Amino acid sequence: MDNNSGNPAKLNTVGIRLNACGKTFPDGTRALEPVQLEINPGETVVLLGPSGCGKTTMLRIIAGLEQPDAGGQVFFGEQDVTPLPIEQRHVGMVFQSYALFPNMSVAENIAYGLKVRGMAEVEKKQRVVEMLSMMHLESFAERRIDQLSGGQRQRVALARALAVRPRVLLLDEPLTALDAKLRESLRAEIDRLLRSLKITAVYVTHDQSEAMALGDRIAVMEKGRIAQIGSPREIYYRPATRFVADFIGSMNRVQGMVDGESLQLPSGLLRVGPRVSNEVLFRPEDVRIVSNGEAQLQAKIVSAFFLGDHTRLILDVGNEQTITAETVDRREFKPGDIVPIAVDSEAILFLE
Amino acid sequence: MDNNSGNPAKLNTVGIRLNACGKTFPDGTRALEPVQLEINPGETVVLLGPSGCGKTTMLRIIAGLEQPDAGGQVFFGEQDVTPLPIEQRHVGMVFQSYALFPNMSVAENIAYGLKVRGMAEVEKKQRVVEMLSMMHLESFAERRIDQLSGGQRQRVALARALAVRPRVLLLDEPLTALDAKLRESLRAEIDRLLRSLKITAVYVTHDQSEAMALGDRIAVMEKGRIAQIGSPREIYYRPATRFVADFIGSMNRVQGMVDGESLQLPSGLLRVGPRVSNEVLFRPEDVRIVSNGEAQLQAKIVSAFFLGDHTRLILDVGNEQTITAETVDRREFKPGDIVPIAVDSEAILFLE
Amino acid sequence: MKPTHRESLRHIVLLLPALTIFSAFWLLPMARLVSVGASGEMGVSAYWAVITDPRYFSSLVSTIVLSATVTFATIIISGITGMFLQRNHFFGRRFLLATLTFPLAFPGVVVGFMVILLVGRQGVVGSVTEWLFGEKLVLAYSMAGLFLGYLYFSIPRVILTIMAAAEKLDGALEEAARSLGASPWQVVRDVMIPGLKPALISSGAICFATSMGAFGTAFTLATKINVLPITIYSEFTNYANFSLAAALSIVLGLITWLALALARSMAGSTVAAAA
Amino acid sequence: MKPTHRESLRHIVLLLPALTIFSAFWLLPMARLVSVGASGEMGVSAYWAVITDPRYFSSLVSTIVLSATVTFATIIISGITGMFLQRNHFFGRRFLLATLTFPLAFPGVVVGFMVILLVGRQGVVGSVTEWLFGEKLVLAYSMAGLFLGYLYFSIPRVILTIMAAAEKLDGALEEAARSLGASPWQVVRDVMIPGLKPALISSGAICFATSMGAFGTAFTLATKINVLPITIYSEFTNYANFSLAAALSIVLGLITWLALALARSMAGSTVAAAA
Repeated sequence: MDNNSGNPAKLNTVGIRLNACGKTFPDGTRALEPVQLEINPGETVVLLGPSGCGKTTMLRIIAGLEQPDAGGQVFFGEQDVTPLPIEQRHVGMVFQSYALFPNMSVAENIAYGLKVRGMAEVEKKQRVVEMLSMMHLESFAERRIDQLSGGQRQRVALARALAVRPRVLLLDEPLTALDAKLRESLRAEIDRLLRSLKITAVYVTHDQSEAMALGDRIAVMEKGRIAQIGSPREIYYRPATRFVADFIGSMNRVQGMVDGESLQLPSGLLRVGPRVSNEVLFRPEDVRIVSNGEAQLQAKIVSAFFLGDHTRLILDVGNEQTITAETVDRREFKPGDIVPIAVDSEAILFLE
Repeated sequence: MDNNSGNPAKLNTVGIRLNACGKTFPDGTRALEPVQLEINPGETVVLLGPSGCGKTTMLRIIAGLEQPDAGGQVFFGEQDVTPLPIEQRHVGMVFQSYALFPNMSVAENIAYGLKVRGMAEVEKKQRVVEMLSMMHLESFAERRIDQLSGGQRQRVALARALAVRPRVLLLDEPLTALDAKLRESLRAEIDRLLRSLKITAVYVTHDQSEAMALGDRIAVMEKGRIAQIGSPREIYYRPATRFVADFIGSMNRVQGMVDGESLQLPSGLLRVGPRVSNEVLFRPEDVRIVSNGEAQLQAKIVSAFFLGDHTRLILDVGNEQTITAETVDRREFKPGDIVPIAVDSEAILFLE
Repeated sequence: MKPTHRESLRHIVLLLPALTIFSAFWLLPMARLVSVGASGEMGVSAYWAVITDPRYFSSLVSTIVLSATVTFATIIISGITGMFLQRNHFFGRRFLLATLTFPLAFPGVVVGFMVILLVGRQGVVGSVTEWLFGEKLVLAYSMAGLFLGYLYFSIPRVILTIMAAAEKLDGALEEAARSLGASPWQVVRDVMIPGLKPALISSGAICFATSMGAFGTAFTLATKINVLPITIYSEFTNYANFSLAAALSIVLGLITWLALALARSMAGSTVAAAA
Repeated sequence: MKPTHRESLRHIVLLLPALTIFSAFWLLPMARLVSVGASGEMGVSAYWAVITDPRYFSSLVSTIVLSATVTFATIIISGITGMFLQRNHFFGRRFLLATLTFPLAFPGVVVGFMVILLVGRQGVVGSVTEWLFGEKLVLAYSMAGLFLGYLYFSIPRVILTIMAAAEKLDGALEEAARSLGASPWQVVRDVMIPGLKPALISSGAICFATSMGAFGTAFTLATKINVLPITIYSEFTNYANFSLAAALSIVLGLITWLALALARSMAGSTVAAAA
């Protein structure tokens, strides 16, 4: 972090608590079931889910842009902010569309929150300089917004939101409008920022890799409910439901006859372990290509996609079941070949 | 492939040859340096590069939407098609924006090329049914275009282009407008289609994973030139220039003092092999985390990103140089920890 | 920003008085017009007279025919010109575009004046034809003069609308049609005209509405053909026949409104805003 | 589709005759107007008379003042109403919007007629005020009548333009301003008015241009104030003073054209198309 980026201690960071916050729209659609959520001071929670899962509604309730249904309460620290409109909640907000004021320069955008708060000119100028330097935007201060690239715009939006030293930072799909390479570099920048400022942040996205990279905890949402909340590793390695398992990464699903501690398939015996079931799940990267001695299954390659850093294989394991395997093996795989594979029993999941 | 998808043999597939095709725009900008390219009948060649590299111009010259500079020639098989406008070249074309006719239904869109060719009603209807079934669009025949999702639209666009049994299929970033999950499934569908129809195809994209998955050969383009042309494996494992190395996948670059067959770094000795240089390149997935005994370098973790199927580490190797490593190791890596790493000397590249 | 229910309620309470006054001033004149139309000696039959009295009926029919013809001619001329100007960049294009916007700045009276200067009794065309053929060509005071005048102020607006619409046409659609083997003429028929349809319909409707209501041009030309606005004016001013003037106004208003409403339902909501 | 150089050349050759005839018919009337302005007894000084002769000058000034006032009032009223109607969904909104488009269907003559029915000598307002205060309130034949009439046909068009523009405002901008602590009034000042600025400027310019050229309304009201189009008409018809009428037309055209051009350069190219 830069030296001039302001003392993080000055950020009056608070935790957030949602109490039975549901949202029913006037036409009767239930966008959010009454939900309970506690976010610790300084923590980054990512709301992750497909479109229409209620993640944006939840963010807007936290922001004060939507009112929860009767009975719902939003706390910032010990303060009940439910009746306060957004302009009195002292939050910072970053939008997918950047939402920069097109009639103002970069510096004026960053200063806007300070201006409406009536901050003295000298202090305001100094704060703007701080923010410009923190976001590496020094040379763009006088630019018009339409002279900036997408990545620069989003950095200005971050600077503007942080300039008022908000109690909470809310980010609504901030990287969705950017292309893949830029998305990754700005993701790293946001990560560094959130860690160094120790600000409480709520980050909405439908992109699982963004969620994994940024979240202290991820709340996976489905149809207005939180399907699972936990650290990225918990979500990935111990998904609570099939929905979570499928939404985060990809998942193979194999059915067969139970045979002792194994599953019997036309291509061999898949070792499952003492807790056995006729359907098991495992991830593509957990399929190992092994020597014939170690092989559990002899799978036939349906198709092979060379992707550079790894190769993705679609394998036929019999009974018209295909699985996906991902391997860093540099070999050239050909459709029709038989490969011996194994799956470690620790990698196997059971979900109803 | 479906049984009704038409006899592939009926496709009058030809090769394509570009002879010294350059393109200078009226304002003097050189979009394409005079280029030589031979595409075999039935082959899929992907033109890959950043925006402005000339890939779209090259496609448009093949299509007949742009004329090459004087001296340039385009051959379809043995026929010189240079003077022919697009409507006489008998190509199929698929656009990023789908370019479906909004005033026609799905079936009418697919039939359009047959209609302007004056095909008999009965034959036309039958061909449309064939194409609908090939692209799994049977139930959408009477839909209006604005009632379709992005993926369905692009399938209609493919059906429309293929309905006229073109000699050559040209695809201009067909998947760019779709979201990630859809992109991947439609990519697999296009792959299956191109393989089964054995049609000559030119596919323009800026997405390297699309290029890897679809191309028999990839032409990586830079500033109006073909920087390298070859199979995906050739391009990835033996990039001809730094530009290609950086554009396809990511690449680490390390400088140090030459010490025998190794490179000396503050964190240890990197074994390079007999052909040694003071700068070497290697890919993130080729950095192996090893036991202390095998270690070439003792690297300090700067940051660690858990991404589910793998973890990305930013490692400090001394002299203010960081490298990226990608590992499928399930361990939880913490910034500040020291990890012993090694790079196989076969994985090391030298490029000036 | 969708205001919450509470906010919306507050707004309504705040603006209710304003809305009431506004509606009153808005609707009152129109209601008055309708009632005056039925208040004369003839009562409601004043409306009937618009059709039965040959004087009024012919005025109505000739106004509609003139407006429809002008609209048709304008759409054809402006459609072709607009597409051409949008697609081709040639020397003098900027100048041509600038002069195109001039007629928009002239009121109908001045346009009528120009028509007289051009094809009136002392007009340029008259002098030239007299010198050439020994006979003056005078069009200004006939249907042809009105037609010319109406064209003059209709064409530029439609050209500019078509150009704006042509700019937004997706070029890939034309390339797709060509790649499928369509000839240039088929591209025009199957891609470009359908793409311009909303703009053509809406600017046609506006052209029709403007022509139906044009007063200054017709009045200046003092033609023998009485277009509807002139009939209304003379009933009102010269004969003080309030109820018939009102009935004619309502009929004129209804026809115009219907044309605009029809276009709006066919071409989307931009029609009214541009009217 | 950018046509290739060769195609473009072919197009030009094909359309050159059409373009020539078109330009001739287009520019001829205007050139004629300019030359007639300088051809009378007074020569070029006819243009000068527009400023030196108090009769013409006062007509010019009062037309400009009237148009500017109408524009200002229209923008204020329509801006607030348009924003309100766009943002609030209440009972009767559809009906209100439908009635709003009615005045667009009436020509200026009918609007003048309505003003007389409302605030003329036998008007509704006159009767009510006589009954209440024993004195008739008659506004129709003064500046106030013109002002009312012009407002009546200006407001609906501007409201519809503002509504279309308000619909396209990015709601996230307002939310961003509020998240930074801006009060509702600050949001209006810093986000909404700047966002509507192009629409306000362009519809203001069109309102001004329409008011400058309005003839039917003023003529029907037969006011004592001679607005410029009426002065032009009477110079031409009553006094057969062709050169002065032409000079006044050119001045009127120039002022209107300047207003439109200014707005276009400030607010983008949609102005002319909607004019």
